[in-house]
Formats: sequence, C-alpha cells, structure tokens
Amino acid sequence: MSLNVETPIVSTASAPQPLRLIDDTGHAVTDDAGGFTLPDADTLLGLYRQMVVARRFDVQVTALTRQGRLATYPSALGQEACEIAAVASLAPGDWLFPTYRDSIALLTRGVKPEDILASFRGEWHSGYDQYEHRIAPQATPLATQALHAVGLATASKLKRDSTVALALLGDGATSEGDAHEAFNFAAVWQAPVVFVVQNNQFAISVPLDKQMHCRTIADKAIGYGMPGFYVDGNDVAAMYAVTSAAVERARTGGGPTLVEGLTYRMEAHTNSDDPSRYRTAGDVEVWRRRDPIERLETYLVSIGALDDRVQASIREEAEDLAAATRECMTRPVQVDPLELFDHVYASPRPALAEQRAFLSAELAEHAALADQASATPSSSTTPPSSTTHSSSTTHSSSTTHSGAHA
Amino acid sequence: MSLNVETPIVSTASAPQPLRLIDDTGHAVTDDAGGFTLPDADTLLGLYRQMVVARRFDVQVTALTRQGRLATYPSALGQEACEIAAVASLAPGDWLFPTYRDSIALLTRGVKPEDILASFRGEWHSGYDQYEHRIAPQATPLATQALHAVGLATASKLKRDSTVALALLGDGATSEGDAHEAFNFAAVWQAPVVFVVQNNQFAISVPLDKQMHCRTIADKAIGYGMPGFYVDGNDVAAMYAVTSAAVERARTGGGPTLVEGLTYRMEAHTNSDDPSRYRTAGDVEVWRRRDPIERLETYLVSIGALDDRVQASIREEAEDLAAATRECMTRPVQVDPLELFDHVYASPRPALAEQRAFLSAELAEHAALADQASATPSSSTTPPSSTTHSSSTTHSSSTTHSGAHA
Amino acid sequence: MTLQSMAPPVGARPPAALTMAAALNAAIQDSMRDDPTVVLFGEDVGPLGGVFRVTDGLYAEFGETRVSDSPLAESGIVGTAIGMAIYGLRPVVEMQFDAFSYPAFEQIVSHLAKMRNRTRGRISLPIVIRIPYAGDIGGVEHHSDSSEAYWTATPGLTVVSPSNPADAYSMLREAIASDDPVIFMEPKSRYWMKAELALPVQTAPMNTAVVLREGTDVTLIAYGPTVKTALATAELATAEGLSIEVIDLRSLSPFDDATVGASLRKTSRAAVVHEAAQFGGYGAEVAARLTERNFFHLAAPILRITGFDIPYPSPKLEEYFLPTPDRILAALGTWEWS
Amino acid sequence: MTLQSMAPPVGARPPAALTMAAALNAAIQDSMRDDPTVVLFGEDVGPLGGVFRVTDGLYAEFGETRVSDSPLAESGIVGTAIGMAIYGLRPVVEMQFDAFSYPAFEQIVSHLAKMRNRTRGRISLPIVIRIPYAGDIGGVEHHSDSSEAYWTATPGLTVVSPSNPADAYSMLREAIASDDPVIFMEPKSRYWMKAELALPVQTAPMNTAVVLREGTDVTLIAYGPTVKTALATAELATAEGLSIEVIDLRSLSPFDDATVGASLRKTSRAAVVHEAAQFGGYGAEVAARLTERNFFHLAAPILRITGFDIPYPSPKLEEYFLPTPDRILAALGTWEWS
Ligand SMILES: Cc1ncc(C[n+]2csc(CCOP(=O)(O)OP(=O)(O)O)c2C)c(N)n1
Ligand SMILES: Cc1ncc(C[n+]2csc(CCOP(=O)(O)OP(=O)(O)O)c2C)c(N)n1
Ligand SMILES: [Mg+2]
Ligand SMILES: [Mg+2]
Repeated sequence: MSLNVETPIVSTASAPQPLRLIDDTGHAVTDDAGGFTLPDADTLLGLYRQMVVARRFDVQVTALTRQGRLATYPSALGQEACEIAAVASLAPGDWLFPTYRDSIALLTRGVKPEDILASFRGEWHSGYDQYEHRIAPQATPLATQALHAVGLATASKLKRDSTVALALLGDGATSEGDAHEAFNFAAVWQAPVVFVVQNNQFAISVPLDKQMHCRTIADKAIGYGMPGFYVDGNDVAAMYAVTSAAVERARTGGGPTLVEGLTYRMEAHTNSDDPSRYRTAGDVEVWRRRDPIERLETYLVSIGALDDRVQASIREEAEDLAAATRECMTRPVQVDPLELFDHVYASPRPALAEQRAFLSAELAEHAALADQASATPSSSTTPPSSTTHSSSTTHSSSTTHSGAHA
Repeated sequence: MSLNVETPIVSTASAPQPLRLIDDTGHAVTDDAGGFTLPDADTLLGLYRQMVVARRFDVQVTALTRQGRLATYPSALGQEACEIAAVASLAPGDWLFPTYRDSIALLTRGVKPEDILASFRGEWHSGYDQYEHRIAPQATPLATQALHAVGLATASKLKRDSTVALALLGDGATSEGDAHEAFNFAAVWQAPVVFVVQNNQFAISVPLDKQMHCRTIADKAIGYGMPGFYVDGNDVAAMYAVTSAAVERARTGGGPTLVEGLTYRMEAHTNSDDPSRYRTAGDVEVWRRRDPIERLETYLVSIGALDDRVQASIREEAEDLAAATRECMTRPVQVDPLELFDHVYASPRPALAEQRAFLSAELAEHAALADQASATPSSSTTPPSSTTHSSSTTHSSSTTHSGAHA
Repeated sequence: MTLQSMAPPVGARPPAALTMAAALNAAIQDSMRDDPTVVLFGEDVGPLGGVFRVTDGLYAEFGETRVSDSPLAESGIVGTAIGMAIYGLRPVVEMQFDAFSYPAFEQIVSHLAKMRNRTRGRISLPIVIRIPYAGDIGGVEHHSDSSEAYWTATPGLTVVSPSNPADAYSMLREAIASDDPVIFMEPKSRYWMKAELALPVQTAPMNTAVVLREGTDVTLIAYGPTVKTALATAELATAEGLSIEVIDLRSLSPFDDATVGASLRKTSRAAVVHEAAQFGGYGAEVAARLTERNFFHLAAPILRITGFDIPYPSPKLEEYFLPTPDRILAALGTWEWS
Repeated sequence: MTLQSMAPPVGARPPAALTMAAALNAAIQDSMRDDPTVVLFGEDVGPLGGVFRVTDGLYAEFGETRVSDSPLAESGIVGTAIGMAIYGLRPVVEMQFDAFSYPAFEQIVSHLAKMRNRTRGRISLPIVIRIPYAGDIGGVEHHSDSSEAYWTATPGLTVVSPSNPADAYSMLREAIASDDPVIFMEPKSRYWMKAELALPVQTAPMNTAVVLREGTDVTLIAYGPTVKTALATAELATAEGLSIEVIDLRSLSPFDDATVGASLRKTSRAAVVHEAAQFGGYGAEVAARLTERNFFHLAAPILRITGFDIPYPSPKLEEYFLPTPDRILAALGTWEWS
C-alpha cells in the first residue's frame, strides 16, 4: 500500500478560495461567505477613510526615506486592508503586537507620525508610549512578538480582565520556531489572542512556495486545535468581519484564532531592497488590479455611501497628515547621547555611571576643542571625529548610511 | 456572527480512532484500516522476537541503573512496538536519528549493549560508531535531531542517493520550535525523511493535554502539507505497516511523512523521576492491559505462528543478552582523561595542547604522591582528591551521583 | 485561587536545617504569598515540583492559576513571560538545565535584556529566570554546562548565583522583587547543601560580593559551586602557611568592584575559580577589570583556575575537569612568591 | 547541475579592485567550483544574492541544487546544515544579521560545537556560518550587534573575522576547507572597502594574527571592523610622537598567543579595541590571557577600548558608542608614561 492514498486526517484538496465579502471588482459577494456578513456602510466608510489616510502616509514616508530622511522604512503599501481591519477590530484597552511592517497600524491607532518614525529615523529604538497606546514596540526579530502577545493575553485571562491581544505576523515569520510555540501556547492556555498573518507572499525575496508546502497558512491552525481563517487580505470588509469575530471570541473566553489575510507587498521590502531581482513588474501589476482601496471605493460609490464631498474631505485629511509628516521629518533630530545610559537597568550600576561620566567628559572636551579649532582653524591635531557635540546635540536629519534593513 | 460556527478549514471532529491492525485483545482488525494490511506471519514473528529481546534488555538496564551501575537510563518499557517498527522499516543504508529514550532501537539495529550504554554509564557522550550503524548520537536537546534528519535526507536527495532518514521524537518534543522547523523544511524541500512521534502521553510529568490542544499529533502534518498518520503505537503490525510505507514513499521521491504512535511510558521518566507525583497506579494499569508484546503474542499463538519451542528460543536469546549486559556493566569503566582534549577540534590548538600537558603532569604528580602516601600513610598534605590516577584509569563503575536526568 | 487572593503575610519561622533547594522553594513561596502578581511556570514545575523539587508544594498551595506546567518550549516560556510582565505580572520561570535555556536565547538576549532600554524605561520586565547550572552531579551530556558567560556578556541582564542556602533564599526574594530581569543561576551540585536558617532571612544585598573568609596573602574569587571549593582550598592552605581570603561574588553582573578591589589591594594577589571553560569565560572579565583598576597593586598576574577549553565531560571524567583545591593550590604555587 | 558536476578549475585572474563583499563572493564561488560538496543556503541567498549581495550570481551559476533560499528559520538552517554535513556535504550558511543568529543558538552551541567531541572525532561538521556583524552602517535595532563573545566562549567553535578584502577571500576559502565548524564574522561596515586583488589570493593562515603596522610603544589589538580604526589611530599618533604597533587578530578562537605575545613583550603596553560592550566582551579574554602570560613584561595594565555596557544604540547615537581614534588615543593617555 502506498501513502499516496488519501487518509482521513490529511486534507489534500487544493487551496480553497479565500473568504471574501467584496470581490476584486468592488461587488458584494452574494454566495456563502462562511457565515460572515458585510459590515454596515458607516463602518466601511470609516475603514475606507483610514486606509486612504494610511496609504498617503506610507507613500509619503517612502518618499522621505528615498530622500535619506529615514534610515529605513518597510512599506505596507497594498496591505492596508489587513492593517486597518486588525486595528479596527480592537477595543481601546486591547493590545497590539506589531512588526516593523505595521507602521500604518500604529498610525491608525493614534500614534503620532514622529513617534512612529523615531525608530526608523534612528533616534531611539521605539518612539512612542507603549502603555498609552497599548502597542508593544514594533518587533524586528521575526515571530518573537507573537509569544509576547500570548503572554499578555494569558495575564489578562489570569487577572480575569477582558483585554485581548492581537499579534501581526508575516508569512515568512510563520516558519520560525517562535510562531509555532506561540500558536501552541495560545491554544493550550486558551489565551485571548488573535494572530493575524499578513501573507504578502514574500519574505524579502523568498516567495511563499519556498516558505511552506501547505495549502494555506490558515491550515496551520488545525495542528494547534484552534480556528483558522483564510481570508482575502485585500478585502477590508472580510478582514474586518473575521478579525472582529475573532477578537470577540477571544474576549468571551473562546480562545485564540489564526487569521490569514492573503495580500501582496507592492513596494520593495525596504528602501535597500531591489525587487527586480526576484519578481517582475507584471507580477506586481496583477496585484495592483486587486487594490484594497479601489475595490472598496467602487463598492462605496455604488451604494451611494461615498461622494465627491466625502472624498475631498478624506483627501484633505490625508494631505494634512502628509504635510505634517514631511514637516516633522525635516525638523532636526534631537538626541541626548547621555540618555544612552539611562534605561538599561532599573537599578543604578556604578560601572554604567562611570561610563556615563566618561562620555560626558569626552563630549565636553570635544566641545572645547571645537571652540579652540574655530579660533585657530589650521589646527591639525584635532581628532577627525571631534566635531561639535554637546550633551543635547542637533543633527541634520539627512543620513548617508546605507545597508540598513528592517 | 461567532467563530464557534464550524469553518471548512478547521476540523472540529473529536479525535479519530488510531489506525490499528491488531487490537488490544490480540485479534486482527477486520474493518477498514486506511488501506493498510497486516504484515505476514514471519515478519510479525521477527518483530515479536525483537520486542521481547528489547524489553528484557530494557528491564535489565533499569535494574542495573537502580543498583547505581549507570548514571541514568530512560526506559522505553511499553513503547517497544514503536521502537522496533521504526527500526524494522529502515534499509541498512538508511539513517536513524534517535533520542535518549530509544536505546532499544539502537540495540535492534545491532549496536552492542556496552556501546549503547557508554553514555548512560558516563564514559563518553556517545559510545558507538555512528557511521558503522548509520545512527546519529542519541539526542538530548529535544527535537534538535529532527532537523539533522531533514538535513541528512536533503543531502541524500541532492546527491540522488536513495538513503532515507528517520527521526524519533517524543510528544513533548513536538512543542519545541525545532520540531516545527524540521517539519516545515522537510515539506518544503520534499526531503526523504520520516518523523515517528512516540506519543507516550507524558513529557516527564506533563500530560498531553497540557502539551497541545489539537486532536492528534498527526493533525499537525496538515499545517506542513505532508501526510500524517495516527496509529496505535502499541500495535507493532500497524506501526510497521505505516512506517514501512512512509519510508518507501520517502525513498521513491514522495517526500516526508509524520507518523504518530499512541503509546504509554510504563516506567518512570528516568531513574531519578517519581511518577507517583503525577499519575496513579491505576492509570498505568489501564495501559498494562494494552501491552504491545502480549497482544502480538496472543495473535501469533492464535494463528499458530508461535509455539513453546520458539518462545523458549526467544527467551534464551533475551536471557543471554541480559547476562551479557550485566557482565559488561559490572566490568570496570576504562577512561583516559587525556582523551578529553583529543576530539574538540580537527585542527590542533596550542592552547589545548598546553592544557593536555598540564593535566598529564597533574596526573603523574598525583600518581607519585599516591605512591608516596602509601609508603607514608599518615601524610596529611596530600590533597583530598589525589587518589590513584593514571593516564588510563580504572574506576569502580558504581556511582553515588544523584540528580542526573536525561 | 485568583491572582487577587489574599494570603497570610509571611512571618518569622523557627530555625530549621534547610537545603538550598528548600531555601529556594521557601523564597518562591514567600514571594508568592506576599505578592499576588508573582506567577510561576515552566517544564514540570507543577505537580512534580521540578526535577530538583525546587517548586515542590507550590502547585498544591497556589493552584493552576499561579503555578503551571507549560508546554515544552523554552523560547515559549521566556517569550510568554515577557508578555505577562508587560501586563504587570512578575513571572518566575525555570529552564530545566542550563543547556536547555539555549532555545530561549533570542528571547533573552533580544527582548528580555533590551526591552527596558528600547522603550526608554517605560516597560520593565521583572522576570526571574531560574537556571540550575554547572556540574559535579554525574549528569549526562547537556546537564552540567555553565552558561554564565553568555548572560554576563549581555547588557541589560542582571546575573546572580548563590552559594549557600541563606543567600539562596535572600537573593531569590530580592531577584523576584527586582524590576530588572534576573538570570538566577542555581549551582545544582549545592542543592543538597544544608544550613540552619530562621526564615525569612536577609543576607547582603544581591548585587554585592562578600568576603567569606579573611586572609592576607591571596584573594580567591569564586561564585556558585566553586565557593565551597575555594573555602576548602583556604582551609588546606593554612597547613602550608598560606592565608587565603575567599570572596563569594554572588553577583556576576553587576560586578562588585569595590569589595573585590579592596581585597585585592590588601593581598596584592588574586585568582578566580569557575567551572566553565577558561577561554572567553567569566573569569576573563574578573581578571581583566581587576587588573585594569588595580594594576599597580598587583604582585603577580591574576590567575584563572577553571574548566579546560573543552565541552563538559561525561560523569566518569568530570573529576579531571573540575577545579579542585589541589589544582588551585598548585596554580597559586606557580606564582613567584618573593 | 548535480553535485557531481565538474566545473573548470579555478585559475588565476588579473588584478582588479574588489570590495570585501565581492571578495567573499569570489571565495564562495571558487570553493564551489573546486569542491562539488560545497552547498550554500539561507535566507535570501538565492536570486536576491543576499541582502549585502555577498552571494550575488551564485544561484545563477550553480542552480537550485547547490544554492537555495531556505524557509525563514535560523535554527532550521543550522540544524539541517548539520545533517547535511553528517552525510558528507560542506554547507555554507548565512545568518542575515548577527542578532538573527540567536534563534540558532542551541543548534550552534549544543550540536555544531560539540558533535565532533561527542562522537570521539567520528563526525566532523565542516560547516561555515557566515555572520555579518557589528555596526556603523546606520542600521536600526538588532542590525548592529557584535556577538563574538558568545561564540568565542564556546569550546568546539573556530571564530574568525577578516578586516580587508584579501583576508576575506583567503580566510573564507580556508574556513570552507576546514573540517571544523567556523563562525565567520563579516564586519558589515567594511563590506564596501576596496582593494586591488589578483585572485586567488592566499594570505596568512586563518588561525594566525598579523602585525599590520610595526611600532615600538604600544600594541594595539583589533579585529574585523576596528582594524581600520586602529590603523587610523596609529597614523594620528605619529603626529604625537607615539609609535603604535597594530595587530589584526583575524582569528578570535584560537587566539594567536605567539604573535600577540611577542609584540607585547616588545612594546610592554597593549590595548584591545572592539565594538561590543566591554563587560564580558571578547577583549576581556585578550587582556586576561596576555596579562597571565606576560605580566612581568607589562609596563601598564592592558586597556580595553570598546562599546559601552549598553545595548547597541540607534543610528543617530552610534557615533557616541563606537570606539574612535581619538577615544583610543585618550585612553592610551591615561597610562602613566614614564
Ligand atoms: C529572526 C529573524 N531572522 C531574520 C530577519 C531578517 N528579516 C527581516 S524581514 C525578513 C522577511 C520577513 O518576511 P515576512 O515574515 O513575510 O514579513 P514581511 O516583511 O513580508 O512583512 C527577514 C528575513 C529578522 N528580522 N529576524
Ligand atoms: C530543549 C530541552 N528542554 C528540556 C529538556 C529536559 N527534558 C528531557 S526529557 C523531557 C521530556 C520529553 O518528553 P517527550 O518529548 O514526550 O519524550 P519522552 O521523554 O516522553 O520520551 C524534558 C523536558 C531537554 N532535554 N531538552
Ligand atoms: Mg511576507
Ligand atoms: Mg513523551
């Protein structure tokens, strides 16, 4: 007997269609959508507004990065439906565990552009108040944040709170051991957590078929005994319906859920990536036609929920934000070198105090040398790096650094 | 809408019955067994012989460990069907990647008792020739060996060889990130590898329901897009049928398979464990009635394949092995302290040569001091640890160490 | 039992002979009684009470909510502990043996150590990772490693190791109360060492070294399992007319420069003893920083008496690997004594 | 293309200006042409050619069988490489940035480093793990770590780091040919450093240190990214009448005691420079062992000029963290010069 015979446990059916409420062409889906129904027009209009604003922000930041204003920026262009639906499904007290990719989720949750971008501009590793926004730092080590989300959700459950945690993950990140451990801990502990995997079909240059061999990422949920949903990630209506239900399920003691949003990364991985090495313009074009904003726009116009006046107001909001973002990213960066020592430990350490004093003295000496140098411009004994420093230094925010990757 | 509604992707059916060819009471299963058929009587008799011999060995080593002859020994009592079926399904050129639990698999593959037990007796970390037997060292860090198996299998595929790798894993080990990565790499690379998970329902003291929330471990295969089989791990016929088919499938380019054998760890985790803290005698008793050897015996007797003469010959083989094992475990351990430096690097290192010379001098000095001490027995300046040493030292093999765990 | 439940305050108990394992157990128990946000989880820490019984009885007292067996995955254990700490809990987790902390390395180094700095002090991670470490218990491979050099080389971590039951209790309580993540390294060969203790006992602050035995000729620096070895060495040395001052570091990171430096300036000679391999081991930092700061007080180079630069050996060979009093004395004998 | 395919032997090429990245690329290419058992895999090393383009063009030349993008999991990468090596291949794998080697820590420390010893020399693991390390490229968090102390503290590993294109080529070829597992640390800030090279070039053996610049007053010990800094310091120092001998360690484990010791005995003063934090950093081993072996030749304590004991900072702050020539000179100025 050969194992190629189907067994009851393994599903060998080809990948199902992703769950969808509004199709590529902007029409409401009429056939069965797994019991999910279209959100009301007001909700959809709100999501539309957020997506448009988020995209404008994303495009603006990419442009600023190309100008060298930021060290790096991983764009979410094309993934707005996943990002905005995930955030919209959360209550104010819930926690979000985002990655480097998810700046627009932060924006949508109310974090100020300069606070989001502080890390990408190189000011500090995380620039916003995590407790104010209930957003963990944007995680770079892949899949690690999923475990933090499970831990926080479990703490919420132990404390009998109603706080839910939502973790954002990429398709590539699901290959990491930490993703597995997070899914398993969540299921065993029945933690109130939702995992939203944005399957944008690439991990930098590596396409999905070199990442996994299963039909869908949602299929992975079976191995943990939790519900898994395979959703059109460019359909914000479907994403919102599924993630909201998952959040509600978590909140009411139903345990974790895995939601896969099938989408596409329209931009390069980051500014230092060159996608022409691993995909064609044609590949990208296919997905441009499945744009999450356009299809919702078509639908909203068709039902009369979106007119020129509303469009104009949204565009104005987006342009204002873009202008504000430009403005704050051209403002000089303020950093205090001595702050380097301030947050490493809660308990003071004598050795760190010594190092702080050392840097402080060095900065003072450089400042003095610089003064001297400007008095006697031909002085050649000034070490090369002793340009003007002070304990709170102003930089031009343009950077010539290269090779930075998220 | 609530997520409690069933979706097409998540199977919420209760756990299926494990695949079985001979039932608890020793009768051949007549209803559908997933297309698998009972191995012939000769094969079954061979497996029976190996199981009986392996059990005798296991019981003997446990007894020797209680007497302090070994530092530790993780018994596989009750798991003989999984262990022996896995080994029997391999061709001589195939590779086995075992754990600390799988000593009887090594025995069955022809490794000598003293070579298997060298590590548990504390002579060296691995005591057999891995290339001669095509058996990797028994892995202790959980699930790590599964990746080695995938790598070896992939190398075999790249070289267009027909070598298959089989990795043994515990139920607890499947929770580790490495298990996930191994399953995924194997599936993506379509490596000729078979994973046999011995679900003995405990990870030391932790029962299965605190380890995972899915129906079966075999269900996990779905998330990797590979076949998964849920098998009665105390039915050697079923285990052998499934693992043989999986090995054959791997060999002929069909990729990896996950086989779960549902079984029970009858003994303590190791000699230093105390199972009364986490399970009752009654729990164990239930599984004693499902003994893998007894049921096969009943079946073989019922079809006339096993009679007293054969039984006697098997018993004799088992007793001979037990006697030989006792004999070699009471023989003094031979260790050469200077060998400590010989295998750390392929390229010689001056600093290690210095350390080797240091130890050599120290041993010589201690030997000299000991001679002196026996000449002048009241000498109190001899350091406490300077007992007789020589570059090849003989120890009594009894050990008083405690707290050793595999 | 919920997290909010009130337990009787921890009171004084009559003196009793306690092993280090029992002292650690009492420290966790008292911390959990005093602070409802302390939770305990890991592999086999529940009904079994841990493979060394350090968590014995805690599951029975505090129940599943506060004491639980986790799935078998160390990165998962540390990663979820981080999430719990963000939400205000104080997790105490166990790595069953220190080689089994390695799967958690990324969570420890990239998150546990860096979260506070990353968030400009907003997120504290008051987590204790208990790691039974070092050898001399006849353990098979992977059961006798000494991993302290990995943690001490990681800014953001506090790394401590008690050498006796009193410190075990006091330091573990302080570690659990600390707002910094603490790698709490328990010398497994000393789990069965006993002392007469009246709990709750408070010894020197966790971040300080202590002079355990005064001496004038040599400062012998040890921590965890080698403290007993160092004391035995000092005892033996008296016969040879050598006066050894023994320092128990207790805190590996931070390093107590003041206490150790003062001793060194008095004796002008020092040696550090640990089980881990020498190359790149923690002793290198001890020797380097003491030399930097006290060079002109030194009569001889600071010596390192350590394991060899090889993987930890099998039980039958570990006696050749471990630093012994006579090996230490022999090393001290290589100095020119003028 | 199968593993057995024959490629033209590697011949001499005319001199050309090569970056370190290009030299590394050529080393892998030549090794793969010479030895059909060499295979390359990791994250994005295929069609993309690696995020630093070190593997550029190799996928096109050698095809999917020998060059492949793996699933995104570092433990998986190292673990499968181990299995391949057992079967006779010589895998070269990449960790995309060194903080992303941490998920592979257990496979590296518990298996890669120990397999040969465990099996009494029967199983060799001729694996090269390439790790782009250190900072100064404006990288965001986790992209500028220096993890060498973790690897050098691990017996069984060979740890090397080139500082220039010629060594990059020669040492990587030697690493791939080595029967020991090699952690090959590539200083990412030097990927774009150029040199005129006629390949194949063979420099000093991989396990040796070299004196890059002779001097009489101070031995300045550097490796990887700080070699350039040390050379710049020596240049600057001439103006101040200070003669600095610069040593490029090249091999971190093993440490070339002979070469470095000889220099130190000549100058009687030494300092070691690295980017990693000081506490528990690799410089501690350098200082400790040189002091042990050369104490009575020392006129002053060996200094460590390193990063601070903090996590690597953000781009806008890294200039304050990194050792600079003037910081090194200032440190040397703290010695009493008599
Ligand atoms: C542990 C780890 N390994 C490698 C990297 C480098 N890296 C950054 S992003 C990335 C690809 C991630 O792909 P995916 O998870 O699909 O997310 P996406 O970038 O597509 O949103 C890689 C390999 C990392 N950040 N962390
Ligand atoms: C990475 C790692 N973590 C922890 C341990 C300690 N440990 C040894 S065996 C064991 C339980 C393993 O359970 P399972 O995988 O079910 O195998 P079994 O012992 O039941 O055969 C544990 C926790 C280990 N060996 N490796
Ligand atoms: Mg992706
Ligand atoms: Mg088990």
